[in-house]
Amino acid sequence: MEVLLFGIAKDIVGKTVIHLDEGGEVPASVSELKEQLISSYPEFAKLSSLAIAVNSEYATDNVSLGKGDEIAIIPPVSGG
Amino acid sequence: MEVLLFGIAKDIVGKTVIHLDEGGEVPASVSELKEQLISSYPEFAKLSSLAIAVNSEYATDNVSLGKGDEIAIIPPVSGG
Amino acid sequence: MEKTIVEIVDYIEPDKVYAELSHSESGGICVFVGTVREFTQGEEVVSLEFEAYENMALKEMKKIATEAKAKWKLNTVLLRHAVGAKEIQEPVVVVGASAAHRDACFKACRYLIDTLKERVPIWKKELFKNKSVWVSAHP
Amino acid sequence: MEKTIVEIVDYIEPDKVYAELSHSESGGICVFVGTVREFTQGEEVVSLEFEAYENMALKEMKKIATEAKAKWKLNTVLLRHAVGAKEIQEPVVVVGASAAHRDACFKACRYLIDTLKERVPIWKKELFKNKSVWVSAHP
Repeated sequence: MEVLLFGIAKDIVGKTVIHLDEGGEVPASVSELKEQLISSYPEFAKLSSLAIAVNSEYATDNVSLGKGDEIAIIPPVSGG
Repeated sequence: MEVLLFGIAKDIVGKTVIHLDEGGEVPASVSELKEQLISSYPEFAKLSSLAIAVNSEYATDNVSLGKGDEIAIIPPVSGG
Repeated sequence: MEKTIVEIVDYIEPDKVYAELSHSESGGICVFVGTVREFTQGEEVVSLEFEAYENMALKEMKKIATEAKAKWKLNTVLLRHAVGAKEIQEPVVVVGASAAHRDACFKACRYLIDTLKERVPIWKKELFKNKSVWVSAHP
Repeated sequence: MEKTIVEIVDYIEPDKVYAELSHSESGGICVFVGTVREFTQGEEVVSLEFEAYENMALKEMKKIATEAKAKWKLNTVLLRHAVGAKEIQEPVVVVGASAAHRDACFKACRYLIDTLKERVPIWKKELFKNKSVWVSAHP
């Protein structure tokens, strides 16, 4: 399971993609993914907000994650 | 004393300037000018508004008119 | 350095406005362009004709720019109106402002066009197929 | 005929926007251009860098255009954001709308930029002389 990283999320993790299945537990939902991220990278807890996109749509905490999904971490946006 | 005419005022009077001193009474104030206009051209009374500019500034009814003033009739504006 | 542009012209060129309003200390530029619309209350407008009391119109436009700069912190302000015959879809007026923050430039831009329409001595004649009308002249 | 333009580009060209938004049934066009400002809270910004999650950003921009068209009667709607490195005074975003009446195009234009800033996954990094900051990342 790949998770795309943008903006400060990329700096926190130090890469542009996380491969979650490489020897780790695969999160079943958005909330599990967030917990896992914060436990691996505590810096995520310090952001103004932390959103997850599933298949390029904002996803609420209860959304389940599947193998084929395009998952992305959306740190606070600042376009415009 | 010349009075400049624009927009519908020009159509009502049929010219672009009125020469008020040619054999007529010269109005001493904006309100006198308005009365004189409406009595000579009753169509002015039917407009949504009738303003007078003295030296290219909107003038209230009590403003006096002098010989050297640039006077203009300002029918309802509709720029933009 | 603050800049104010106030003009009456024969033709509006909307494409030059961005460069005129651009400013290094501005984060936002808001521009409004008024154009000739094809339908007015169901009747087909063939063309428009604008007439200005130019001296006074320029004076009022400068006052409006000054008022806007007193109300909001603006870096650039522009009011430009066209006169003469205009066809459908042609631009007839452009106003705009730039400011550090977008709220100021939006509010200023709206103020510029609303106040211009209220006060600036410019008159619009709508030409229909069988008649012509000075807009807003009668209640 | 109604038109919607949604794009992510390397460079914004504000001068082409008027032709894109112009519409025979529109009486007004409102455009907002966001540019790189020289001073941010007293510190000197050297340049900016914008990054987008492009798929999702385009999807969100389309949704925002659709929402605006549901809220107001619009003839044309445009949202365009730039990515990559930007210098001071460079345009980074342009949004705009045209409508029969000015109230709709002003309100729509404001909605487009406000909502874009809230929701569209684009990130801005401010580069100062001695540091760089992802804008809004931290409280």
